[in-house]
Amino acid sequence: MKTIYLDHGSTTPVRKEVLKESLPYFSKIYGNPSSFHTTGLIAKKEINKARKKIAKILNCEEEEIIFTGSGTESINLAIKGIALNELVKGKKGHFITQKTEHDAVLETMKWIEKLGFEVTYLNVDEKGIVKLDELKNAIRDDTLLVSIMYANNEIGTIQPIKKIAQIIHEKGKLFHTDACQATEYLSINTKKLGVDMMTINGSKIYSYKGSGILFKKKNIKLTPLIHGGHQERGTRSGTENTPAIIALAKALEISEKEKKKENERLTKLRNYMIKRIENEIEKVKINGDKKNRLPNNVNVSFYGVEGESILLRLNEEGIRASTGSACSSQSLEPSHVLLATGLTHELAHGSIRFTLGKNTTKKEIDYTINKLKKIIPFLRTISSAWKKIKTKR
Amino acid sequence: MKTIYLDHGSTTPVRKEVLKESLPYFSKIYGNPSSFHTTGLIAKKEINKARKKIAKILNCEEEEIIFTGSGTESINLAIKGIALNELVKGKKGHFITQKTEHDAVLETMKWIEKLGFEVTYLNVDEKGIVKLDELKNAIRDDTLLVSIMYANNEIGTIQPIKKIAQIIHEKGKLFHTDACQATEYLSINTKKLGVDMMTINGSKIYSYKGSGILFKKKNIKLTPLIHGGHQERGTRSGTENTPAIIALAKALEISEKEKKKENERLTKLRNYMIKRIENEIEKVKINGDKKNRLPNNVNVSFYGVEGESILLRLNEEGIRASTGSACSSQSLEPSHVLLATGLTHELAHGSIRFTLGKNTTKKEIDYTINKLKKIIPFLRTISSAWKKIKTKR
Amino acid sequence: MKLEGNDWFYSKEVKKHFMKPQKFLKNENEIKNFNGYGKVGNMKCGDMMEFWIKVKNDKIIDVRWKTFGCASAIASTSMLAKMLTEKKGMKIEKALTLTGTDIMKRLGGLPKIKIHCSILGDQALREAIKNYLENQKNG
Amino acid sequence: MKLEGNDWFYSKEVKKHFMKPQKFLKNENEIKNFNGYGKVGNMKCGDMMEFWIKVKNDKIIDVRWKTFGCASAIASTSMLAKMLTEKKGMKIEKALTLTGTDIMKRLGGLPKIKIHCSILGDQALREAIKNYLENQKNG
Ligand SMILES: Cc1ncc(COP(=O)(O)O)c(C=O)c1O
Ligand SMILES: Cc1ncc(COP(=O)(O)O)c(C=O)c1O
Repeated sequence: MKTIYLDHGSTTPVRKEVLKESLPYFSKIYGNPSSFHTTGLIAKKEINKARKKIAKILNCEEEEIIFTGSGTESINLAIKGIALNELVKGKKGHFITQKTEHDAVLETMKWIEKLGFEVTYLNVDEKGIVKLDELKNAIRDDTLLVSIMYANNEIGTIQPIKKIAQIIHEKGKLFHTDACQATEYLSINTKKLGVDMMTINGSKIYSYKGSGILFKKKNIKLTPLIHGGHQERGTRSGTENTPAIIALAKALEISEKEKKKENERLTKLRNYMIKRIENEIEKVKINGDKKNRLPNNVNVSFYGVEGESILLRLNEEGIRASTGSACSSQSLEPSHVLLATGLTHELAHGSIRFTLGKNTTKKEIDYTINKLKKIIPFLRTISSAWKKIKTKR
Repeated sequence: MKTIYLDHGSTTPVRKEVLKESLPYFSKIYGNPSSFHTTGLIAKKEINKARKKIAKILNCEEEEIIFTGSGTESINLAIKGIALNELVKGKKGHFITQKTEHDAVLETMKWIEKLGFEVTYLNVDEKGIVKLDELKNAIRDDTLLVSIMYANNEIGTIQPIKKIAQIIHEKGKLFHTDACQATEYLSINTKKLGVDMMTINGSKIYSYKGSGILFKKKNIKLTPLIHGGHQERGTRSGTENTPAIIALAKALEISEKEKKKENERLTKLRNYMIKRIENEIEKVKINGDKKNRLPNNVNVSFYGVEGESILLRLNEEGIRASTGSACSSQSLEPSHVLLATGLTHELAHGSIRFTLGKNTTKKEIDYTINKLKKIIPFLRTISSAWKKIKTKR
Repeated sequence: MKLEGNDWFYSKEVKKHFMKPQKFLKNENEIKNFNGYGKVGNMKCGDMMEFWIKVKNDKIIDVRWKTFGCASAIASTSMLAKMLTEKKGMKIEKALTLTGTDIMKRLGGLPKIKIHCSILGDQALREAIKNYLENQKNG
Repeated sequence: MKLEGNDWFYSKEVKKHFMKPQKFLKNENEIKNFNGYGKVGNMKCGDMMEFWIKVKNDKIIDVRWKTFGCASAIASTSMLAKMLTEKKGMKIEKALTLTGTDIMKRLGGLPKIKIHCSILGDQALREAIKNYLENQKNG
């Protein structure tokens, strides 16, 4: 059976061109970039070239790019790097984020709370957009950093980053954005966005797992999470991961080149999928914002059925998706993102996320819809919840 | 010109078999191991298999293996993980290490000192071996962790790990060892060694850069450096780097199989190189311990000449080595390791490290010695320091 | 979710019952053939189950069910239905002794995290038996 | 060490002078032909330099040197030797105005971290001129 991978929000395969470009750096151009000989120098020069390419794409300076070991690490570095600056001085302070962030942000915030920092978790509206007046009011004199994601990984909602940056900068505060999901499809011009720090994730942009970038304006000092041999200007030690860095540059280059066209293509496909689901399956709810939405994201709740069941039956048909149901996670609570947008537990349990990708075709979407049109009614037939829903609403 | 790579202590190329084994995990078996569908499951299962293989080699349980993004990260996690446990409780405590550690340990220790922890830096003898009675006396009631490396990266000195473990455990304290350089050549049976935590580094064992392992006994709780999606049992979040993990397992498997033979082969080659240098070049000093020494390490100081000059002239002949001279580092001080063994600044400046590897041949060593026999006398001819040395000693 | 080392997320038996559930209520008209009914769980927790039993001479001779829930919830209800009816029915006494563990065993095990939340079947059954007994008393 | 973007760690000119240094003291017997001597730096810092000059009619017409140090130290001394002697010698007055920056320029630049530590040549030269002038006074 052919696999229809509609889970690009979880991770992406490495692009052929990206793998090809970076492959020589495993066993041929393998020198330690810090070594003082030609074998090291050659690696160093390639890393410098990669950094230059990326800086151009991000519209920033080379020294503003820190290579890390994942999106999660970049986020931790941005937040803890600021918090620990204060801690070593014996001081504390205040952070702001919002409720639909990825666990990489939320768990990090929870931890710095344990250290004595205060954190405000802003609410979002029913589309998942942060409330700007709430943000404005939340900023305090001792606010050290605001971290608000660019686009949400579950419902695809795109935040008004420029406006957010403006509000934060009017109060003279710093702004980090988690752009893990946005990188492939939206502008990552840091100057235009007005961000002070931004996280990029290799594993979401057809590049390597275990690779990430933290863009950080050069006037910002961060306490490193990883101390050692002073690589990345001392902000992130450890021998440079040359293949992963070369891969990141190539992946960003390709994504930048194809962004506009791919965004248009996927937006059409996404809208087509949403429309067909809405038209051909009764009692569904599209989660998130239909307009301010990642072009590859379809998140839908099916009344009266539970997400894991749908997921596994789709899986049996070769279709890979994900769900906000508690049943496929470690916790017993359904998606904190869906709940934050005001969804009932019931509908959160019944949600499925499809995230399309560069190889996704209309045919695959049609196949998926056709399978959904069998799976959902069947699960509703055996569901103890369906009859009431069907008749009530 | 053929390259003679004698800098395996800095980094190693990825082994052909390792690359081959892990290559499918970039673009084919690319699923997110946490995903709830077959694409993710397949990746998860392979990671589990790799973990099992490694656990067998380390003689530990699977859950005692944490995959990280580098040797440096593992070390940071081991030390800060313990320190931050206390910090969130508002407590402090005491750490012990020694002066010839890698910067990953020393810089981390310096940082926790800033947070209010106390650190004892033990002395070493002229061979680079930690003084056991000093260690015994240094352990205090509030000592939280002792971190002493298995084998030194510059001079190759192997520490008496079992004895060290015994002393530490007699006082009921925890022991972490940085085994980055030892892994390829020495026993890494954690039970026999008696270590509580141990750091392994992909980039030094013909595996991936940007990959590492922290072995950690399961009763030890560590505060994570990287919070997020609860991977690695919550101790190290971030999407698992499947290719790097598969590669680590394969690399360890091969190294384990070839360890004994390769250790013997390299020991012979190393002794041959040392003997020829001592016999054929006047006024040299072999640094470190001639017996308790990594089989691939030759560290030698040449009186009257400076390391960087030697290094660059060797480089011109295609030979890659490294030096403890300040001139090839970011700092103005020569190697802290050589100084800790009591070497004069002068001799530390004049040191060269050759670290042999799996492809190193006797012919390459002969070629290197022949070049040294031209380079050293020439540099001495133009050296302002040589005449006095030659006549005085 | 902890994986059990097979090629699917759950055991073969769970997969079988999840993909081809047995004895669920296909048609509302069937309800009238049953004389005991139980319902447990709720939508908020992601698991809700209804159970109908047909008792004759203190023996459960047929059952139907409906479940809103994940694969293991569906499979465990289906398995319970099978266990109750496979040997031409089960004595009420014996049915009352059935536990989640019994169902789980027959399913070839479940991931740890699933055990407490998805096996509502035995509870729904107990409710259905209770309902049957009350019906007997009242009617 | 900061790399300067070429294929070697240092500029082409540094490499040339490092690999083929000019006018170093090959033979102790040559010393007697020189009438000024200077020495700066020390072994502890990793750089030590000796400089001999031959002055005739207030003009430096020949030089020799010895250097213990890294590639840039060796190259910069060699370059200084070349600068002093290339146009049939250099007037003492002019030689006294030479700075590390002048040498560095001729070398096509040096990594930042190297600048302050490896260019001892101009200082050694000044010491040698001072010594020459004192020799003149005394003798
Ligand atoms: C928005 C967002 N942030 C951060 C991450 C963390 O990525 P990783 O697990 O690759 O570090 C993800 C990936 O799930 C994400 O979608
Ligand atoms: C003994 C030792 N520890 C730690 C490290 C750090 O390794 P990495 O830079 O790959 O994280 C090294 C590598 O230089 C080492 O030799």
